[in-house]
Amino acid sequence: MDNDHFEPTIIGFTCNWCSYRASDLAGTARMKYAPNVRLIRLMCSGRLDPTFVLRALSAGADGVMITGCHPGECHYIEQNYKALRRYLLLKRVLSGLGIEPERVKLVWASAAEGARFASETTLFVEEIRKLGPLNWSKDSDQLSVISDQSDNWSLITDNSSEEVPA
Amino acid sequence: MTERIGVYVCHCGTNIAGTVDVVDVANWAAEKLKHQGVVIAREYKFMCSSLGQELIEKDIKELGLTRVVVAACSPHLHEKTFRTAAKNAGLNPYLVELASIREQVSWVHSDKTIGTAKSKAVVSGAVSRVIENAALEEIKVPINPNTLVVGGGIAGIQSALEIANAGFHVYLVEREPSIGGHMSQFDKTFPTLDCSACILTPRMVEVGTHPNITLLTWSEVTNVAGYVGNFHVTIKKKARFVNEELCTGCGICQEKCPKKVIDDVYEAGLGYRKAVYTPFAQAVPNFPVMDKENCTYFIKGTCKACEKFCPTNAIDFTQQDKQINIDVGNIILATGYDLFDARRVSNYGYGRLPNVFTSIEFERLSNAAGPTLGNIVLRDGKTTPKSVGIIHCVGSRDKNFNNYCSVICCMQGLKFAHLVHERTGATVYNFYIDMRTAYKAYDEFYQRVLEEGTLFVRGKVAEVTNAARKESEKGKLIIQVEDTLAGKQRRIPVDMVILSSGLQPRADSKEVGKMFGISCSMDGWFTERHPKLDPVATMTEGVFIVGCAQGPKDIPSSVAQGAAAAARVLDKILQKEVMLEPIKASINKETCSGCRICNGLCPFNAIAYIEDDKISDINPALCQGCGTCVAACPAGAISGTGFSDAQIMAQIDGLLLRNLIAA
Amino acid sequence: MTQRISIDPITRLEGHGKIEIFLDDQGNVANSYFQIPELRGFERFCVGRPIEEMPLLTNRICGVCPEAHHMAASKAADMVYKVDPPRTAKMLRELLYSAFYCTDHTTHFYALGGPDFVMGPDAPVAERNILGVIHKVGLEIGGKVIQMRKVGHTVVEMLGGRKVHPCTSIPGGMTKGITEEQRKEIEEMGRWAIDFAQFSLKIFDDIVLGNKAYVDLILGDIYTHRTYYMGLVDENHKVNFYDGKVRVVDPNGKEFIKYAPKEYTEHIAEHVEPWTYLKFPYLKKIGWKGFVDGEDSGVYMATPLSRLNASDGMATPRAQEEYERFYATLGGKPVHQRLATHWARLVELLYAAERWVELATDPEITSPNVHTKPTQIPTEGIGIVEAPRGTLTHHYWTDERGIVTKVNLIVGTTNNYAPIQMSTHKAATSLIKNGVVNEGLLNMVEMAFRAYDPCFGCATHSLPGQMPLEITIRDADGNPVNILKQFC
Amino acid sequence: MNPKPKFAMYWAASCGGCEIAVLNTHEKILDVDANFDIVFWPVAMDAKYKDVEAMEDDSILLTLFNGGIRNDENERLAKLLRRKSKILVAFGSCACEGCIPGLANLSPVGDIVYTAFNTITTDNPNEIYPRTTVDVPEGELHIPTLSKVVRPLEQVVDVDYFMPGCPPESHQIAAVIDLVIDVIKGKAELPPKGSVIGVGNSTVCDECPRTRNVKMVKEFKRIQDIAPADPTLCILEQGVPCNGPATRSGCNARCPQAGAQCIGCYGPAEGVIDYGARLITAFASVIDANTPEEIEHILDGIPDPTGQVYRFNLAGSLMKATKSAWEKA
Repeated sequence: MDNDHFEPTIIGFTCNWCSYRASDLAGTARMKYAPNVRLIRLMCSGRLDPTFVLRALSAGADGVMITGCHPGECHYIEQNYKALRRYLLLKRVLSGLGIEPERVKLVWASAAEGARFASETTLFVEEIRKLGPLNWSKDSDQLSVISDQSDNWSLITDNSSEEVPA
Repeated sequence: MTERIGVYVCHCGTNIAGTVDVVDVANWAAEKLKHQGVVIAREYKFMCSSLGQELIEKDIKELGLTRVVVAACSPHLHEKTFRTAAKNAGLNPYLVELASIREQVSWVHSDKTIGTAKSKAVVSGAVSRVIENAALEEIKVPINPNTLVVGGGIAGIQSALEIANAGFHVYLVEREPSIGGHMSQFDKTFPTLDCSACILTPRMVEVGTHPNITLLTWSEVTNVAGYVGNFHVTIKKKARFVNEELCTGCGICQEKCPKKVIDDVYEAGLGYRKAVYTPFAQAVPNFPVMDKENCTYFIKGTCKACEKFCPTNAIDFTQQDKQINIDVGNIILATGYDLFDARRVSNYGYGRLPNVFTSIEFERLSNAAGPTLGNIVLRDGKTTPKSVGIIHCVGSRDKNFNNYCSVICCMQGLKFAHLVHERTGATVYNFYIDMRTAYKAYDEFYQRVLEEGTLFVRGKVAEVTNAARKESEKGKLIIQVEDTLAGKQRRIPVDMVILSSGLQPRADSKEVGKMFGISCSMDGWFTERHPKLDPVATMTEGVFIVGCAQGPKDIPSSVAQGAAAAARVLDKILQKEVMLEPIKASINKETCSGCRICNGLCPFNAIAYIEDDKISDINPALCQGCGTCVAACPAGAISGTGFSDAQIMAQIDGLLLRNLIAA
Repeated sequence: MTQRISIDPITRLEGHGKIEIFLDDQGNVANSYFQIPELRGFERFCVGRPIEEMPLLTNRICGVCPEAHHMAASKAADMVYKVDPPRTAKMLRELLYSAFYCTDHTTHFYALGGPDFVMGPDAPVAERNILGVIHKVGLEIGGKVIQMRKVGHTVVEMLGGRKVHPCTSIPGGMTKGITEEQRKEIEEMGRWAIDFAQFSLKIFDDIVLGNKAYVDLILGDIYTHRTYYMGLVDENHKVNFYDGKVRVVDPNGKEFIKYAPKEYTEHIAEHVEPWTYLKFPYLKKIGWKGFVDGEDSGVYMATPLSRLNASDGMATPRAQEEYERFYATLGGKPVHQRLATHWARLVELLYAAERWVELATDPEITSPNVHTKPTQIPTEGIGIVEAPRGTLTHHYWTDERGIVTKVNLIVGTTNNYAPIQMSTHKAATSLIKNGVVNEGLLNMVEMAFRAYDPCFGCATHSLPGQMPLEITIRDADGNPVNILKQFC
Repeated sequence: MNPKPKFAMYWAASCGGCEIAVLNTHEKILDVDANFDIVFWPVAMDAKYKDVEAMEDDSILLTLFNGGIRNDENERLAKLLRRKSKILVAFGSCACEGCIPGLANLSPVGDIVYTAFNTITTDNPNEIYPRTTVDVPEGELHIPTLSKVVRPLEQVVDVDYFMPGCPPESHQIAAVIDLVIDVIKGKAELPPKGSVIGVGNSTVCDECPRTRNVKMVKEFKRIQDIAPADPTLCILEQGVPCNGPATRSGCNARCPQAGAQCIGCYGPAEGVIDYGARLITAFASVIDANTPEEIEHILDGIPDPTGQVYRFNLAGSLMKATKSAWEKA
């Protein structure tokens, strides 16, 4: 598909105290930004369980945006650091699964940074648009039709000869 | 059982309806989410209006709704409104979800098709989620009526008196030998120029004598346990070596003490005190303290002059630090600020050029009770300056030091200008970046100083030097500055330079914050619960912040905050018990393996490891509901109410419209 | 019009290997194919994993002989780090391995090979299994067999941490040592194992060698192939399972080559056929000449029999005696009759038990010095051990962090793929004449087959355990006219 | 007396370790033999596929199915045995979550075939690869089709119970056998459908005798860096990523007790949706650093993060396989 006409679907996780308020602020200030992100409010970025990200990606999202308070400004003192540690390891695991780590992004945004929230969102949507669709659910949904696999098989041998590593 | 869900889509006038086809959204929900249990989906002009709320209450009663989704504005605005409505109709308030299609959709997108489509997804997410919501009850905690105030500056004094006067007990803890804080060092206060001591002393005395106030000076809080309503606080009362029961504060010991010590704290290094001393005449309490490091007896083992002459045998060289444990229901932190160390701006020469003074030094110089009895003179102690330069924003609004504005420096600078002019008639220059004289009667004071003939140069001073270039500069301090109004470089020779240095957080604010379970901004000031709507409360229930601990401010604002926090505390005390949000984490004892990975994660010390059972456990009263441990438990043994895995996973599926595929 | 016969494990529909026999117009065998229909791809997905995980991951190639993979991979990992484990660590590994050998050979002889002899080749199929054996001779043997497997696995668990898929062998040695108490226990069990091994040889004497019919069966031409024989030997050319050099003797028993593990690529190559997922190893120096035996064919065998053929004897006294008796009875080295493998297996069983006690009584076995910390930059390593079913080779290349970048595995049974194909082919051709299919076909093929104790769990790291066998004979239209089945 | 209930055990793409584990219950085998009519068990006895097909549906009381679904034939037999069995147990890690062979899902199946037939010792100048249908002079030969990805049993058929472990510990197998026998005799009830059986209800740490403290890791290490490990202290606290905290209990913490880290063969704990995610947060939680640079530096100590957290569970995880495995083929 031509990526310019591809509209990414993105799940966004926000912290109740900063980034969610930032998005409220962006709203109150009528700032316009890309409509592709659908938000989920958590109490803290520290609540972000990697399972949520994996679920989103495997269920059809093309990208996931995680937002939290700036380092040192966590409303729960230091939990955003724990989110950061998790996020960095999660990215490594994702790239091991062949998923561009850029599909998951951590953005710090304080309650006052409505503009930043809006611009970061738009920016991220463009980054995902460039990466193209992930299509995970489509692929993993159709698995067990035996005849398919037989067809695939002929492909496999063909592919494999093309895939001679230089 | 399958839920019976009602979906209510709000027009919010045209706020939402302008960019979202609310009718379409409602119909879509009624049809496409039927299989999930949506039995009714309505749209209405203003859901938050009493009529809108009645609509919901009516449906709950008549249609037997078990869940409610309101697609309207941000939950931060009306979540409470609709939850209360549900409650009135007999539905547990936590079975209501808000889908924000205003802040999240209509206000930030322009295309109606897109807006409508996204709204459907948001509603679908909320419906999937609300099915997983659990009925929750708020948690009641009894309140201990005693209060701890930390810091005896003007803000802390204000809080303490307000609460004590209302008839409740207060423990006021002060690190220094006396209460009074920075204000007690000042001579005059802007803009009214009334004598600082004259207005402060009565308040200090009132504290010292108040039956409802236990005053603990020369003391520090060392540990805080417990939670709102039930804090257990440990305080270290440092040895004074003076028996407070016996001491009358007559002062003979200070008179007789042979050891003179430079007073770096109160006199800012300009004056002397004895080894046994009260920091200043009006000190409260007026018992002296013995300075162990400098006392001849402690050093040499002989002297005891004070002991010999003390008429009441109050001197006690054997005294030890004491640990005091108290229980309080609320805590007010009024720990104040540190003065910016002017030495750091080396090009201003403080510490190198004798006649460069800091603001606090000048406060002592100008103070009638100060080392010079109020005579404004150069370091030599006699020469009166003929020309004085006052530099604003020292260490403030400067990338190299502090980005923030210290708020008080402009008015302080003006005050200094006035005092110099009044007492010496010298020529005064004020060097400023911007003149900030907000608040009542401040700008009038600015005008007055202008009229007094003080010269104002707009520009950030580049350098203060004693390297004379011409005869007229010899023996003077030359101030190198770009006059941004005249647009030219100036070299202005003066006899004395005063640095109006800024305020900064206490050096130990991070540790103190951690001890009380509250956070600091990147600058190091304590973070309030909400910058506008909740400025004195913190994220930790029952812990409040007032005065400069929360950020730079002047005396009136500090006093106002002191009173405000007192009001908040009294409100809690009078309620006798507080309601805590039931958003909490809990550990399943069956599945917890005791791996202890969660133990290091809770900054509120809510998680404890139980050695006997080899498992971890969470104290719900300490838990603040951030959910970090829930996300972290490798065994999936920790669950969180309000934001459970099931709720969030369902919302993800809903937002991605997986719930439709399932149908 | 060609007639096709599928000799097909009932596992045809399970994907566990099958034999296709084509007859020409005269109804004689035109050709036969033994196919392995699965592949799990360890060579691919071990890439990217840390080298220290190879002993853990490659365990899962085969649950029948995970210990073999555990050892081969650890030895390769040692070499990757150029680290030499302490003597005690090596002894602990070999001790674990010897105990495993006892259980594995026991399982095969009693559960798989034994039934033919104990129950008699003509016993009803359903009874020709371990339970049948126990039912017949009762717990007298059954109990002993179970006991042997028990003590063997107890030692494996003590040293390896787990009964199946051990976890204690790591680059540089072992994760832990043993206490004196454990040592005593192990020694005791070892002594019991020696008695058991001798008891088993006694049974073989009584039931097999005592019965002319069986002896003729063993010596029958149908089970004879003159191939090369491969086995791991120590510096004295005695059989060794854990360490040493690979020695290959020609069909006349003359040493053909002897190489150190790191030289294996100069001597072994693998032939590919498009109709099977398994490769056919052969001797490089001679080359691939197809499925034929003799000196001019690169086909070799790697089994208990070949190990005895390739060595000059056993390193322990009792086993040495049995070794000599073995060749005395069967007319000198090398022995080409595949069925003799069962006997050779028992000789190895005795050696393993003796070695077990030897190691358990070494004064250094309880030393706490069980690991040498790797300090060198990891690069490349090869580890070879003798798996019960053939010489096992693991070869890894890693980056400087010790992450595997390339893998090569030549696994026990694979060595015997060509011989098995040949044996089945031979059985078929000799028993199918002019379209007449001899009823004995199944039995013959089955026994030829089982002598190799083929473990295709190892083979392409795909097929587990032994293979039940079914022969379907179809007419020209492919309709089954006869189905014969047997567990093998 | 009425006939003994029928028992079957089958392996798909597995290593045979599950069978050995069952044999390792030693005398228990005789109980099985005494209480069941063993109708189908390739490793231990003559197995008649046709008879299985001929059986009435649901006529086998208990089938232990081990091995993952690697090709179309595995899948067909899974479906057949599901039809014939009243109780179908996903037995062992392969059937439960894909196990080590599931790591094949890290690459396209084509790469797997390609790699296997281009090793250093493979003599393959003409780029020959196995094909499902091959013409030989005498006729046509067939071998099964490898599927795109390895799948646990549950992704192919409905599963009644799950018994994890690589292999399941023999004492757990014995316990389950006893239970089933008691059920037959009416002395016990079956657990609810979908239960994980033969396991503990917590994770490996619960059974691990090592002492544990609040964990703060400045540097991750590898087992050969610390061996022999302090025998009394938590392995993770010694710096080695141990999967114990997230791995289902039931094995008596075998590997940690043997001085090695848990590698996770018992799979996720009760109710856990994605095993890897649990380990990601477990390891991240013990990292003692706050700046991205420091954290990344510490994470470099886990050289194969994806393999580390999905070693046994990839095929059963939310993502199931790598992107390329879906796209190619």
